[in-house]
Amino acid sequence: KTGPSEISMQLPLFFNTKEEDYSKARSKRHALRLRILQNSSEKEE
Amino acid sequence: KTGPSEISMQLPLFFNTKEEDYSKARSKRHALRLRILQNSSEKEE
Amino acid sequence: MNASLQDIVFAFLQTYYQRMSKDPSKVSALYSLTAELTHINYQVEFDLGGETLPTIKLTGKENISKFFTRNNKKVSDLKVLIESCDFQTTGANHSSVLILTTGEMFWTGTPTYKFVQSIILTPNPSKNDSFDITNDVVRFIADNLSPYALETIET
Amino acid sequence: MNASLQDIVFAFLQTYYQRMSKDPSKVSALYSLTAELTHINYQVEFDLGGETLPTIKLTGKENISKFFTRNNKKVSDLKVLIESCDFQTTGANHSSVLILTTGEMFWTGTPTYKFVQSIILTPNPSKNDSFDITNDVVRFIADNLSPYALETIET
Repeated sequence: KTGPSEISMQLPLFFNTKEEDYSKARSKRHALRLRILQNSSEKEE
Repeated sequence: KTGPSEISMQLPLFFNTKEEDYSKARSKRHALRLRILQNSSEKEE
Repeated sequence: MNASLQDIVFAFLQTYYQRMSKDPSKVSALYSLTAELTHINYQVEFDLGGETLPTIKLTGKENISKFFTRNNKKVSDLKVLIESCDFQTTGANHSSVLILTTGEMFWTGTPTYKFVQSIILTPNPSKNDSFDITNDVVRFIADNLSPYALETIET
Repeated sequence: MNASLQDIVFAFLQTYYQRMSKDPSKVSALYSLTAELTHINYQVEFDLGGETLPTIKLTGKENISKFFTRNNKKVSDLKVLIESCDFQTTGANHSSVLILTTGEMFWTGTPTYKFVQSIILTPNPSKNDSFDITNDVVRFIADNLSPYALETIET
């Protein structure tokens, strides 16, 4: 937590989006990450 | 690149370390990341 | 500062993002005349497979106004998750505020992009109890997941 | 500013990190009397399995001096890779400098930790052509690699 008074700012904070939209965008990022890690481990074999 | 004149500041910049030390610390982070991703994909199965 | 610093920072973030979503052409009104802005370069096609997005640097309220108006479609579609928010007082007699946020940004149909943002709010000389944005810097952060290949430095 | 802004920023980074490595007790000399610092909380045991490190907030040159002196062993062992460095002018007649860096930090035997740092340099009134650090904020950035679990919000 960063500020002295906790009342107003509860992190994480969503702006202009709902959690479902975020979760969709986040799973797109997750898929890209898995691909990168699989490529890099194939290179090592 | 960020600044107008390129001469002085070539990114990335190492401070107080050699590339070998960085590469060792980075592979420690890589191992931790692989473990997290393997755990999360096991959970999904 | 009567309102606590955190309340000022929180109120600012709400105004800043609400205006982007509701009326991008009004965003530049938040900036000082000679403000400096480093923001997403909306003129460049987004690389949906990449980890970061390019940024562009603008100086002055007029250029900032043109920027937000010209890119109003993308600006109003911006969605943000703020994960951390640090702030300190700064400037003449500590009356300005330095804000450092980290989080993730995305638009309809894109993956999330990790970013960090530093903003300075300076008291508006003509309207007391209100602030202008004098500095606003966005930087995207790559995951850098692939293992670090020691560049073989050709000597 | 005769020297280009980038040269000022680069010279500052060299001084800042060299002093941490060579003589941590001299680091506080770089700060203004009422500077604000948010830095690594060296008093807490490092979680080598974690992705971020806790930070601590200090105000005033004296507290900053105690902080760097008390933790001089860890401070002098700090190693840093700067991946990006943005900067803008700020403050009264744009004579101050806002710096935003991102990169990775580590110490002997630890993994790398991703961080962002925002620093404000303000002209030192008594020594022209030299700057004081008035603000210095470090924030660590988690990878957040595991897929996002939609919290089932109990209504």
